Amino acid sequence: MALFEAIHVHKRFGDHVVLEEINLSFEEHKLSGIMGPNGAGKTTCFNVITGRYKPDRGQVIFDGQDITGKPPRTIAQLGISRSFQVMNVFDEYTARDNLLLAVPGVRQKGLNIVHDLANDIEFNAKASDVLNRVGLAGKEDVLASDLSYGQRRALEIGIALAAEPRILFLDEPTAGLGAEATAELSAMINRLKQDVTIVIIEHDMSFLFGLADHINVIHWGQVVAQGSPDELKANKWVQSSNLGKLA
Amino acid sequence: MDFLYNLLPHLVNGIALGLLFALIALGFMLIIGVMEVINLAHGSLFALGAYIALVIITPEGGLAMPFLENWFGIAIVPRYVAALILAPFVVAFVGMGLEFCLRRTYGKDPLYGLLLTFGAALVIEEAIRVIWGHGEYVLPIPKEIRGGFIHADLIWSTYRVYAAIFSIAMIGLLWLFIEKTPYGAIIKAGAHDSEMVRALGINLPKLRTLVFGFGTALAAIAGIIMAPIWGIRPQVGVDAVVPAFVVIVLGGIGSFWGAVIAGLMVGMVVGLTAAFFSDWSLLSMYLLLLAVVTFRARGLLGKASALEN
Amino acid sequence: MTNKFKAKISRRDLIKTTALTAAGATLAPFMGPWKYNRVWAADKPILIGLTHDASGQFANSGQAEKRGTIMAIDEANANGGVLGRKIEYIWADTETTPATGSRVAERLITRDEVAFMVGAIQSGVANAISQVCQKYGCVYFNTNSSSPTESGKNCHRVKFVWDGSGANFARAAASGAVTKFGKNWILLTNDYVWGHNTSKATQEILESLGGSVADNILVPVGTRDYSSILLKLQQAKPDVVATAVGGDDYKALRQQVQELQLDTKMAWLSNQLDWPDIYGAGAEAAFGVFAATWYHYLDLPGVDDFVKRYQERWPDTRMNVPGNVTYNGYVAMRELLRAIEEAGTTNNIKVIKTLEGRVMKADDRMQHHDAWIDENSHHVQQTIYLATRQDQPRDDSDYFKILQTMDPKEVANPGESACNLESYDDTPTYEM
Amino acid sequence: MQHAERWITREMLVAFLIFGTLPLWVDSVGLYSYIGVEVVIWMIFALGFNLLLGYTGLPSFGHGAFFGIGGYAFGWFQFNMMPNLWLALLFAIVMTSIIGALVALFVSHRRGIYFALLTIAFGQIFFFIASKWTSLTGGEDGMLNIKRLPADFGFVSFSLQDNTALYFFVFIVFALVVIVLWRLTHSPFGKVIRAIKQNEMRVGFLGYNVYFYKWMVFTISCAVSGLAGGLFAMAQEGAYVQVMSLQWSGIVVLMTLIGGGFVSFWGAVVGTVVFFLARDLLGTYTEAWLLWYGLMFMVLVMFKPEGIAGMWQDAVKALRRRQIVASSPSAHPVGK
Repeated sequence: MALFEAIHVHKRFGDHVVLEEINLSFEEHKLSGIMGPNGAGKTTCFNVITGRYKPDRGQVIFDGQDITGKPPRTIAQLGISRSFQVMNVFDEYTARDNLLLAVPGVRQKGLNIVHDLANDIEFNAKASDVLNRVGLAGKEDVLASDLSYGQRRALEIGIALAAEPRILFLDEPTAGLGAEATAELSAMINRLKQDVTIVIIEHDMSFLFGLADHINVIHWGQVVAQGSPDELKANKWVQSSNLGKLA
Repeated sequence: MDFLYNLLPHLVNGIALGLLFALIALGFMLIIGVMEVINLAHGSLFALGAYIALVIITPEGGLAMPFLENWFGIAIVPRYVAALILAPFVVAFVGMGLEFCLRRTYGKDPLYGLLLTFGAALVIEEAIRVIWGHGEYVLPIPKEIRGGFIHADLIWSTYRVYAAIFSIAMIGLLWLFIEKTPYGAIIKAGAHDSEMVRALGINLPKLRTLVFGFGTALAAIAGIIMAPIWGIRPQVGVDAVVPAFVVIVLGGIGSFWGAVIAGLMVGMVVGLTAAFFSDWSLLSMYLLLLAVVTFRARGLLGKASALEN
Repeated sequence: MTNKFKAKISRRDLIKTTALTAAGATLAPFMGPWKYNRVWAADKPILIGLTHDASGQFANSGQAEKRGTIMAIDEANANGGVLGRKIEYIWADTETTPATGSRVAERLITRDEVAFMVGAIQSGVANAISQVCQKYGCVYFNTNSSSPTESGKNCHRVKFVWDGSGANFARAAASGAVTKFGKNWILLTNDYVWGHNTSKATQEILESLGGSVADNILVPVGTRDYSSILLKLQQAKPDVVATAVGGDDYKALRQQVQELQLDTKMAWLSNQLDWPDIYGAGAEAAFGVFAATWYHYLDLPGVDDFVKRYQERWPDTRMNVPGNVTYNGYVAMRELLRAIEEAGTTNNIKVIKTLEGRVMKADDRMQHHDAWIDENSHHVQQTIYLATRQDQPRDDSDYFKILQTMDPKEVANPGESACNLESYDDTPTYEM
Repeated sequence: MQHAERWITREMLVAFLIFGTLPLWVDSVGLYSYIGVEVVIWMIFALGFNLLLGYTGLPSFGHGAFFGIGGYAFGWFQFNMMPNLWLALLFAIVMTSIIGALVALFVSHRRGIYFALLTIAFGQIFFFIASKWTSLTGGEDGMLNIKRLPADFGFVSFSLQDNTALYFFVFIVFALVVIVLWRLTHSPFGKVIRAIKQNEMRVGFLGYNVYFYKWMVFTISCAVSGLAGGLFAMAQEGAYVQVMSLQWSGIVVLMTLIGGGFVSFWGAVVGTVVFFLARDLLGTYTEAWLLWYGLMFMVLVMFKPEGIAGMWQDAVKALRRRQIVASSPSAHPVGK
């Protein structure tokens, strides 16, 4: 059974149907991708399954538990973590503080007003470890606002990762990155996928085809094709569309 | 039946009051709807309008210069009309100056706009104190709109009839302006929807300045109309800005008819509670606001707004 | 340290000792030389703190009484000062706000070190100031606040109340009105101490005369729009509307009543009509029957001269004749300075004792009867005039027609027995 | 040593030294002890308020209400229950916390301008209730004759009648509030609320119950305001309704922002001092001091919303940079 499933999910905004009969399943220890052209409903799909919006119909199941319509904090507490397409780091905090905030142990101490976070060895070690993994070693004390664009992207992923997720959703991680940075990111995700189940939204086909084990293609709010990168390359629909040319 | 009969005059009074509240809120609504700026200086500009009208209408306002003797010698009707036209222009200039200061806050947290206009409210009110002193003035008005009549249990002051009709006219004019003119279309789209504004080939900074000037001119007009009812005092601005903001939040930000309906609702609630618990009546509008906003966060007819972030 | 102030230590000593004990004895050498060992020269000016409102509801009245108190100080200085010392004053705006009054009083006493304080329009402010003054023993003149409680339950040993009280005015106005207009009354009450207590006094007198109160409508301070209240009056149709509404609120009320000609439909009785509240509105605005302590057309010696002196001293003021508020400020300040001279010292307890029971001659005060300061309530008992609108004005400042002159004894308020002054021993003493 | 620094910092010691000795020098700079009492009380209020504005990014424009409620609660308790300083202050804190917690239920789901608008509405409601409920609050006249109760420690009791004694008392309370709030803002809780200010949605996606945190911080802020209000009623020997008005609620926003509450814990303290000095010093020269103060505020919002503390931080940063440059000439080879 898949770790994470979306079954018959529908979402409308007013009269506008954004998602229609979406069925997705993400296997544990695999890297899955969601791709499709701009405006296809990819981000909305992400937002629905990670709790930002409530679906109008359908179910979202995580590890056998129904999480449909649960608030983001509950979903996050279960071990579902996500990054954002628009940069969502905490600009006034250092890289370390950004990550500390995401560490579940810190969250459990959230109402503790005497705990000395700055000198907590265990939590700081965790933060440093994540920084290493996303390639930000040595940037612990730099303010997030002073980091470069690519570094902020990495930090964005780091925050999601520091939450110690069982499944990690990344929303267009390559947005705004140049070729070199994209390659670095690709290498980083390749390392991460050893430990974490990952789901990525992308419109950069080559990026996704190089990484993913399984890809879902969304268009006009529907899943139009599914399969491994090789299967998709053979898919007629994909070939006939623009997406095929990219791949 | 008797009860209802007794209630009727209060209801009528409430509607009249509601029209006035709507009038006070119009300029506030325009600025908040188009620019997503909460202009807390609205009340002070309202007061400033009344003071400038005072200057134009009577020598007591401080313009008692020899060469103006002829002006103050003429009949009051033309002086009053002149005030009603000129004072809003003067205040609009002050408003445009404020918009110039506000430019630095565009693109930042809307909180900065709120804070800046709060500071401006303080400055304008204090400036009024420095120029005109602390005391209260009475705005002279033409005989034609003074006096009153009593019919059965309905007492009615001529000025209130005039003010109510004036409010209806202003609401109508503004509606025509928004619905029937190209400027209105832009305003309706909202200057915050800058993509559309640019597509229409409009100079966005200029549009913002004009809208702000227009909104503050409306504040001044409301100030002049309310002056004979509320008196002219430096702190009268607070009495104006608070109901204005209640009306806007209640009606929903960005909604013209929301503001008008909310104005009427507030007026009726205040008027009717005045019949039974007169000293608590002003509280009723806040309770109404809370009741509505608890269930409808965006007010009666509100649209989504960047201010929610 | 919990003991109350022990008597007979000077205020200066008091500040010094407590500061020292609190700061710790080791710091004592630092405290001494700077300030407290200075000895005032005998010809050091006597400093008086003026607490007249310059903003808020009673800004107009505050400035009117300020003109009166300053006139009295100027005249005293022109005559060589008091005890051979010059009189100086320092003024602070109390903003018609009790919290500000409190702070200003603390500041005037502890920082500016004034010897006496004068000035009040609103009872809330007067109260806040007098609380602070009592703590330091600073003699304080409440010049124009006429809440009966000022000389009743909120009286203080250091406070003297110069205006007639709401109860005096009610007594003066109510008796005639019941026989003349009818027994069914509605009260309009400004929603604060002065209004409440004045209306209460009116109601008591009315009921003792067999009348009844149909309704008591509370008017929030700052009310400008009376439409719903006037509607209620029109529906209720009382014989008499007795108002205890003050300041600019009253101005607005009168204007709206007049506009709707409600002044012809029912009798309007106002407790007191302060001159700054009506000045500029014209004689026709002075409808109804009301009380006053003084008027600039009283047919008495000295009045004309006083008006002239006022006009010479304040040529630029909008209010070109003095009214009751200015008058109260003037006579109060004049009496304070005389009392200091007579006591031969600025010692507060001696000045208080000079003032208590003091009789002031009618001629001297430009009133019809002798006035005196009640020694148990510290309230000046004085002539009250009943007046109405002037139908044959002598000039455009002539608004009132005096209907009746009431002896202080006729209008005395028995409610002042509620006053319980602090003992002399509980009042800190000082000399400046 | 490290343990001590968790509770007491160098800045604190400086502040405590300045304010702890105030009665010794206040007269010689032309001020007076009583102004010190008011300043310190307002600093407590501003520190509590800044938990919302500066730390959580929630602009409350109705906080004067809680300051006022604290004063009434303090007075009511000593009149009707028992005249004990500790219990009366505790009651002021508890009452404002309860009322604040109820209000927070309505406002903690909102942010930004909508939060500001709702707090204005609540502030007005409490202002009206306080000015109308004459039997409880004394209405427009205020609640009078509130006593400066003695600080009774059982074995020894200090009278606070005198301004200097009262000053030392409020100073000690201030010091305690500073220590507690400093710890609070530097704990995980403080981290979370500052993160909420920066990006509320993201905090929710990290598994935090954002509404609960906002509710909590609002309530704490109200409790501190209530404490300050109780002390203020004691200082003034009366509780008055005007401090609950929109204008006074706005003035605490002004103070906090001018001082630099957005960027510094001490911003609220600095801002309060500046406000009172401006009022007392400018106020003696010109009646229009609030005009100049308002203009200063506008300029700050336009050009330096980080306020005085922000300018200070910039200056320190610039100085440090210059020192680094000066001490490491090798970083800039000569001749280039």
